[in-house]
Amino acid sequence: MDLLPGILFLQSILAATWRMATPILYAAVGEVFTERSGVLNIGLEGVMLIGAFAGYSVAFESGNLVLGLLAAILSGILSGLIFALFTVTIKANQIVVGAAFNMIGAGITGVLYRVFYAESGKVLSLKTFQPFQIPFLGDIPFLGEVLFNQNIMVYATLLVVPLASFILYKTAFGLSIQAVGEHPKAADTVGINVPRMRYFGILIGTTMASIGGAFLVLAYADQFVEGIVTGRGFIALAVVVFGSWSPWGAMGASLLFGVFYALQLRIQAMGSVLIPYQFLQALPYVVTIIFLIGLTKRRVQSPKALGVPYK
Amino acid sequence: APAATQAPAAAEPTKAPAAAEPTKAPAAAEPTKAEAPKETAFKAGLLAPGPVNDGGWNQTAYEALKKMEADLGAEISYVETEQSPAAFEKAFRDFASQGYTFILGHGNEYTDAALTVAPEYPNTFFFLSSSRQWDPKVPNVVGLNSDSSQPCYVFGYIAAKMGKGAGLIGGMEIPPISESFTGFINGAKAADPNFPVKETYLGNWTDTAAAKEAGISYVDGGADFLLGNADFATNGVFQAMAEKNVNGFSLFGDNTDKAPKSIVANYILDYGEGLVELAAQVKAGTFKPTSNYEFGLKDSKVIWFTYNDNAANPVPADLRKEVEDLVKKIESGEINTLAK
Amino acid sequence: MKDCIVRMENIVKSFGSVRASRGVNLEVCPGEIHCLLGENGAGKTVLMSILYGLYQPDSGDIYYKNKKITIGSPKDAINLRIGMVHQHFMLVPTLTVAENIVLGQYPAWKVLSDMPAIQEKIYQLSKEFDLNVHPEALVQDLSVGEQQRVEILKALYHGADLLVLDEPTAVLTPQESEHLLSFLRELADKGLTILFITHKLEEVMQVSDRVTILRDGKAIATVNTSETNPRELARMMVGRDVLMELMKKEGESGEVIFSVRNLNVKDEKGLPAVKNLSLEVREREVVGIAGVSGNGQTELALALAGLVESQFDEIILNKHSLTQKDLSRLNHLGMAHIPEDRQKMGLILPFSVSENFIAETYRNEPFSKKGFLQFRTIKDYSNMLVKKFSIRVGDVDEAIANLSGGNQQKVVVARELDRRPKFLLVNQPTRGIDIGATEFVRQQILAERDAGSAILLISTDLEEIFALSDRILVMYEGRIMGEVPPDHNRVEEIGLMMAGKTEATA
Amino acid sequence: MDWANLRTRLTKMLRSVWSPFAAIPIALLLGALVLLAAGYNPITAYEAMWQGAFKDRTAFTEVLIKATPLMFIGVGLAVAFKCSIWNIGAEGQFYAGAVMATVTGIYLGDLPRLILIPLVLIMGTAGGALWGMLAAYLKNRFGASEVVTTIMLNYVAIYITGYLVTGPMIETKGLFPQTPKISEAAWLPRFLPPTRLHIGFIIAVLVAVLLYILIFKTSIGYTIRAVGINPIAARYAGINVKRNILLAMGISGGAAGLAGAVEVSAISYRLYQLISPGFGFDGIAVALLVNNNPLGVIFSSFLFGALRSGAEVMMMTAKVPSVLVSLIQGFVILSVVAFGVYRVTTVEKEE
Ligand SMILES: Nc1ncnc2c1ncn2[C@@H]1O[C@H](COP(=O)(O)OP(=O)(O)OP(=O)(O)O)[C@@H](O)[C@H]1O
Ligand SMILES: Nc1ncnc2c1ncn2[C@@H]1O[C@H](COP(=O)(O)OP(=O)(O)OP(=O)(O)O)[C@@H](O)[C@H]1O
Ligand SMILES: [Mg+2]
Ligand SMILES: [Mg+2]
Repeated sequence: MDLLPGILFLQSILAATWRMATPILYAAVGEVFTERSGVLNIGLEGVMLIGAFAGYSVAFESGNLVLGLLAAILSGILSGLIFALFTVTIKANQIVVGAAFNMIGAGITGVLYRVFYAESGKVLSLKTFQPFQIPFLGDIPFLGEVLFNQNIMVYATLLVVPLASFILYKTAFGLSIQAVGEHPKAADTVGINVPRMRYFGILIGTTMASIGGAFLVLAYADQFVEGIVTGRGFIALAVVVFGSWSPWGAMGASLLFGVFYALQLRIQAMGSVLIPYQFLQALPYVVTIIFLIGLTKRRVQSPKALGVPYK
Repeated sequence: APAATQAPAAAEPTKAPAAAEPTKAPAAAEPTKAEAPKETAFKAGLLAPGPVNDGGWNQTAYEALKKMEADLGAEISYVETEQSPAAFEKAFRDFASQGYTFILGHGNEYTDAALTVAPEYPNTFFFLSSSRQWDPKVPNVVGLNSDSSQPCYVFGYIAAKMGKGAGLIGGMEIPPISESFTGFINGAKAADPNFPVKETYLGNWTDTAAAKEAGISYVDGGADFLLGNADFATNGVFQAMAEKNVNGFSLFGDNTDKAPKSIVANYILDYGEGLVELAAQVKAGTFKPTSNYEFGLKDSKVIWFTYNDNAANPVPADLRKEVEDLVKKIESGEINTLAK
Repeated sequence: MKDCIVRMENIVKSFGSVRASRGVNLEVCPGEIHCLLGENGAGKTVLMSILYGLYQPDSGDIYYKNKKITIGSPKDAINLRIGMVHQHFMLVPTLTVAENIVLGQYPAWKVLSDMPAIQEKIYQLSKEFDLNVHPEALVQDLSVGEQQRVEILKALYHGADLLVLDEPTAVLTPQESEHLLSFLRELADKGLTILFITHKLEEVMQVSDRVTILRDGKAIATVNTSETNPRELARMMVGRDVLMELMKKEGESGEVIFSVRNLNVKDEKGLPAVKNLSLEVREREVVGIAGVSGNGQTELALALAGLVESQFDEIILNKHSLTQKDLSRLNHLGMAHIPEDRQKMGLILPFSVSENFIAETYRNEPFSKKGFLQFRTIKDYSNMLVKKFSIRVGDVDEAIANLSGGNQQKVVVARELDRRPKFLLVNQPTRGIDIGATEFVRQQILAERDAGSAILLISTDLEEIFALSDRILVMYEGRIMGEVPPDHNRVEEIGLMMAGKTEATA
Repeated sequence: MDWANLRTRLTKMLRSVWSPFAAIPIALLLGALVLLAAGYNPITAYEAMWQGAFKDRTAFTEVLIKATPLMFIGVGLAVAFKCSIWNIGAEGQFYAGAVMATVTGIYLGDLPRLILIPLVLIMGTAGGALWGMLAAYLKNRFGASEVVTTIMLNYVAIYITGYLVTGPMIETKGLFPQTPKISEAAWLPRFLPPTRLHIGFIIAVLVAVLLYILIFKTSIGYTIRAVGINPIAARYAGINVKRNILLAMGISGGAAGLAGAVEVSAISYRLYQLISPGFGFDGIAVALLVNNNPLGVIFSSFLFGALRSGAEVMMMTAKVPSVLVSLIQGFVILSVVAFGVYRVTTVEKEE
C-alpha cells in the first residue's frame, strides 16, 4: 500500500475526530460538573436542542454569530434554572425531569422552528465560524491540518478542558462542587449551601450543553434542523462515565468516540470494505462499551450522592 | 438559467383515458356513504414521514399539496406521521372519514396501511409516493414513482466527465435514495467505467454534522463531486462542498444558494405538476386509473434539471450537448438508468 | 446569673409528628467539659445540631457569650467559633485532609494556590496537638480514628471556642478513646469549652465537669460529675435501675460447633487482612475477639459470612465441611450474623419494620407460600418479636428508618436470634446504642449462649469483651496473638497483645 | 386484610394514579400559552385533539392501541427502576423483540396458529430479555454502568435491525427495506372489529397486573425491591444481588421485547428500520410518572397514548404541528412533579 494515501487517510480522520468530538465534549465537560455536584441530567439531548435553536435563531436574525452563541448560553442558563428548580428545590427524581426535558426540547424547538422558519421561504443558512489556519503551525505537514486548521469553537476546547479541570480541582468552588456530590451533608456542616452549589453544577452543565448544541449550527452545519443533535446528548452522558467524571477524561472519551465515528464514515467512503455499513455505524457505540468494560477495572466510583436529592 | 432539457411537454403523465369521457358516470359502484353535505369541498391530505420543511423529500410533497390548493381550490391538510406503522392506518382513516378524497402517503412504507384502508373507502383515492403499487383489485390505491435515477444518471455522467471521483451521501437506505445512487453510478460508469464512485449512509435524516463530515471524508479521499440525498442532513453535504471548494449537485429543488460556487446542477422535482392533474380528475370524479404512474425525464414539467452557470466549474457547453442526447435516450427508454 | 458561654432556653423542635426537643434548657460554662447523656432518640444530636445551625428550632432562644443569637447555618456557627464533630463523620472521602479542612472556608472564586502553605499550617497544628494527621492524605484512606482526628483538627483550624463532639468514642478503640479523652482534657485546660455526647458512663465520670441528662426531648437534670455516680446517672437516663454488671452464668461448653483452619482474606485494596487464622467455637460458649479496629476483624466477619472471597484449609459448621459457595448461604445452614453497621448492612431502611424482620426468611414457609408473601402471618410474627424484644415502635408497618438507633439494633438482634442459630457471629453489637439497649442486647446474647449457641463476638470494646466472653482471642494485623481468659487481672496482658506483642514475648 | 389497611392502600394507589391526571390541566394550560405565542388558537387545537382521541369507539380503540407498547415498556421499566437499575435501553430491547418476533413469524410461519402466536410472543420477549440482560451481565461482571451500556445498545440494536431489513431479510431486493409479512397464522387476533383493537392490549394489562403482584406480593418482588434499596444489606441477608439485577433487567427487557413482538404481530406484520418512534424513551416517563407502580402504568400509558393519538388529528384539522405533543408530555411530567405527590423514595446514601 502506498504510504501517502495512508497518511492522508489518517490525517483526515484525526482532523475530523476533533470536530466530531467537540459538541459532545462541550456537553460532557459541563455534565461532569453537574454529576460531580450530585445531579444526573439525562435531559442533555433536549438542552442541546434548545441551545442549537436559540443559537441559530438569534445568529440568523442578527447576522451575528457571537450573539447567537450568547443566546445559546442564555438558553442554557434558563434550561438549567428550570431543571434545578425541579430537581434541587422541588427535589423531584432527576431522571423523570431529564426525560421531560428531552421531550420539551424536541417539542419546543420543533414548534418554534416550524412557526418561524419552516414556511418562511427565506434562505435559512447562515455563515458559520470558518476554519482558519494558525499561522506557521498550520503549515506543519500532517499536524497542521489536524490541529491547526479548525474553527474557533473547536480550538476553544483546548481552553475549556484545562480551565474546567482547574476550576474543579484547584478552586474553592470546585472543591465545594465535589463535596456536595460526594457527601452533601458534610458540605452542609462546613457552611456550603448545598442547593446553591447544585444549582451551579446544573447551570454549568446545561450552559455547556447549549454551547455544544449551538456548535452544531454555528460552527458545523449552517442551519437548524429538527433533531439536529441526533443522540449526542446521550453520548455525552456515556462520555462522562467513561471519562471517570473528570474533564480530561471526558475529553479523552469524546475524542475516542469521535475517532471511531470519523473512522466509520471513512471506511464507508472507501467502499471497498465488505462489512455492511450498519455494522460500521454501530462501531463507535460498540467500542464505547468495550472500552468501558476495560476501564471499569479501575473501579472509578461515581459521585456517591449522584441522583440523590439532598434532604 | 433556463432548463436545458425542456422537452416538449407531452402532458403524458396521465396514462388514464383522456378527460374527454363523460363525467356523469362516476366510479363503478356508487356506495351511499352518506357524506353528502361535505361533497362540495375537494379535500386533499398528505401523510408525510417527516417535517414538511426539510427542503427535500417531504417538502416536495407539501408543495404539491399547496399547488392543489392554489390551482384547484382544494382544502388541504397534512399530518406528519409517527415513524410507526401503527400510526399509518389511523391517519389514513382519519383523513378518509373526514371526506378527503385525495390522500397521498408520501413513501413506500405507507403501502400496507393504504391497502388495508382503501377497500373501506372506495370513493377515496390513496396515492403512494416512491411506489410502483398497482393492483386492479384495489384500484383506488395508486403508486406514483418519480424516478430520481434518471436525473442522477445524468449527474453521474457529468461528474465522471468533469471530475476525479464522486461521493454519494444518503440518509437511510430506502429506494428513493438507493435508486438515485444507482442511477448516478450507472451514469458515471457510462462515461468512465473506472471513475470512482462510493456511497455512504448516515443512518438518519437529521445529522447535518455527520453528513458534512462524510462529504469532507470523500474530498479528503480525492473526490471532487458530492451528491447528498439525506433530507435535512443534505445541508451538511452542501456545506462540505462549499468549504472544501469541490463540485456537487442538488436534488429535488434549486439549492444553488447553499453552495453557489459548488453546485453545478440542480435536479428539480415539481411533484405538484404531476399530481395536480390527477387531483383535478379526482375532484371531477373522472379519475379511473388503470396502472401506477412513473414520472421521469420525459415528464419534463415534473422532473427536469438546471445548470448553474455561476459555479466555479460550470458544466461546459460541449458536455451539455452530450447530456441532451443522453436525456433523449433516457426518455425513449434506450438507456435504463436503473440497470444493475 | 452565672457566667456561661452557651445558654439554650426552651428549645422546641419537631420533625413532623416526632417531637425531638420539647423545651430543652441547657447551660454550659466556659472551659468546662459538659456531657450530654441520654437514651437513643432522647434528642441529643438534634439539640446540638440546632446549636450548630443545621436545624432551626421551632421556638426557643440561644444565648452565646451573653448575646442572644440566631444560628441560621453552620457557616454562622463557624463564624461564632463553634465547632462540631458529628456522630457520622462529615468528611468528603475523595478529598484530602487539607481540602476537607478548608472546604467551605473560602469564597467560591478563591484559587487554592496557597495549598502548600495551608498544608504546612495544618501540619503544624497537628503537631502542636499531637494529632498525627497528614494533610495530603486522602480521607478515604484513613482509619476511623484518624478521620476523627481530622474532624477535631478541622474544628481547631477554624478556631473553635466551643467544641461539640457527638459520640466521638463510639467508633474508637479503648486506646484511642483514652487518648481522645485526655486530649479533650488538655483542650479544656487551654480554655476551650467542650460539649460531649456519649453513652459510656465511665467516660462521663472520667472526663466531664458537669452532666446534663436528656430524656424524651427534655433536659431532666444537670449535675456536677463529682457529686454523682454511674448508677444514679443510669437511673436518671433510663428511668429505672440498670444492671451495671451482667450475670454471666458459669456453664460447661460443649462440643465444637464451628471451626476454621488457616483462613486468609484480602481487604478492599487487595492486601492481606486476615492471615492464616484458625479458631474454634464450642457449644454454649462466647469467644470474644479483641483488638484494635482495623486489624482485620471486618474482613474476618465478611469472609465468614461469605460476603468476600477467602482462602481456607477447612471451615466446619456443625460437623459439615463448607466450601466457599456454602459460605454465602451460611444463613441457611444455621448461622446468624449481627453485622457491625446496622444501617448499611443490617437493615433496608425505607422498608417497614416487619419487612426487615423477614429479610432472611421471607422465602420460607410460613412467610411465603408458593412464592406469595403472607402479609398477615408476617405482621403477627413481627408483632410477636416486637413484644418479645420490647422494641419501641408504633406499628410494625412503619418504616424502620423512623426508629432510634437502639431500636433499629434491637430489630437486627431480634431477627437473628429468633432463628435459633447454632452459630452466631456478632460484630460490634452495641456500638452507638444507649445503656438500656446495650444491657438488653448483651443479656440476649448471653441467653442465646445459655441456650446452647456457639457465639463468636467481635468487639473493639474491651469492657464488652470481658462482660460476655468465655475465652478471649486477641487479634493483631490479621493474626490471633493468643488466648486469654476473661480475667480482669490480665487486662494489661491483653493490651500488650493488642499492640502486637505475642504471648511468648509478653 | 382489614379495612383500614385496604383503605390506606387504595388511597395510596389512587394518589399515584390521580396525580398525573390532576397535572394534565396545568400542562395543557402551558401548552396553550405556547400555542398562543406561536399564533394558534389553543381551543381549536385542543378540541381537535380531544376529537382525535375520544370522538368515537374507533378513535378510542386507537388510543388503547397506542398505549399498548408504552404499557408493556412502562411496566417493565418500573420493575428495573424498583431495583434501581437505570435501564435507558428499552428502545433497543423493543427492537430486539421485534426482530425475534419477525424472524419467528416468517421462518416458522407454517406452524399452526395456536402454537405460532405464543411462540412469536415468547421469542420476542426472549429477544428483549437477552438484550437487557446483556447490559445486566456487563454491570455484574465488569461494573459497567447500565446507563451507558443500555444507551449504546440502543444504537447497536437499531443498526442491526437496519442491516437485517436492508440485507438478509429484505422482502424484495431494491424495494423498500422491509421484511416480508409474517405468516398470517402469527397475527394477533383482534377482538372488536372493525377496530384494530387486538389482544395485545389485554396482554399488556395482564402483564401490568402480574408485575404488580410480582413486585409487591411475592418473595421475588421483595428481593428485587430490597436489592434496589440497599444492595449491601440485601447481600448480608443472603440475597444474590447480581442474580436479581439480571432478573430485573430480564423482566424489563422482556417486557420491552414483548412490546416489539406485539407491535409486529398485531399492527405492522413486518419489520421496518424505524419500527419504534421512541417508545422506549416515552416508556421511561410513563413508568416514573406513577412512581414505578405497575398498576399506575396502565393509566399513564393511556394518557400518553391519548395525547399521541389526538395529536395527529390536531395536526390534520387545526394544522398544529404534532411535535407540540412532545412539549405537552414534558409539561405533564413537570407538573406531576411540581404537584409534589411524587418524591424520591431512595435512601439517603450517606447515612
Ligand atoms: N431529620 C429528622 N427527621 C425526622 N426525625 C428526626 C430527624 N432527626 C432526628 N429525628 C428524631 O428525633 C429524635 C431525636 O433524635 P436524636 O438524633 O437527637 O437522638 P439522639 O439522642 O442523638 O440518639 P442517639 O443516641 O441514637 O444518637 C429521634 O426520635 C429521631 O428519630
Ligand atoms: N465506611 C468506611 N469508609 C471509609 N473507610 C472505612 C470504612 N469502614 C472502614 N474503613 C477503613 O477500612 C480500614 C479497616 O477498618 P475496619 O473497620 O475493617 O477494621 P476493623 O478492625 O475490622 O474495625 P472494627 O473493629 O471497627 O470493625 C480502616 O482503615 C478504616 O478506616
Ligand atoms: Mg445522636
Ligand atoms: Mg470494622
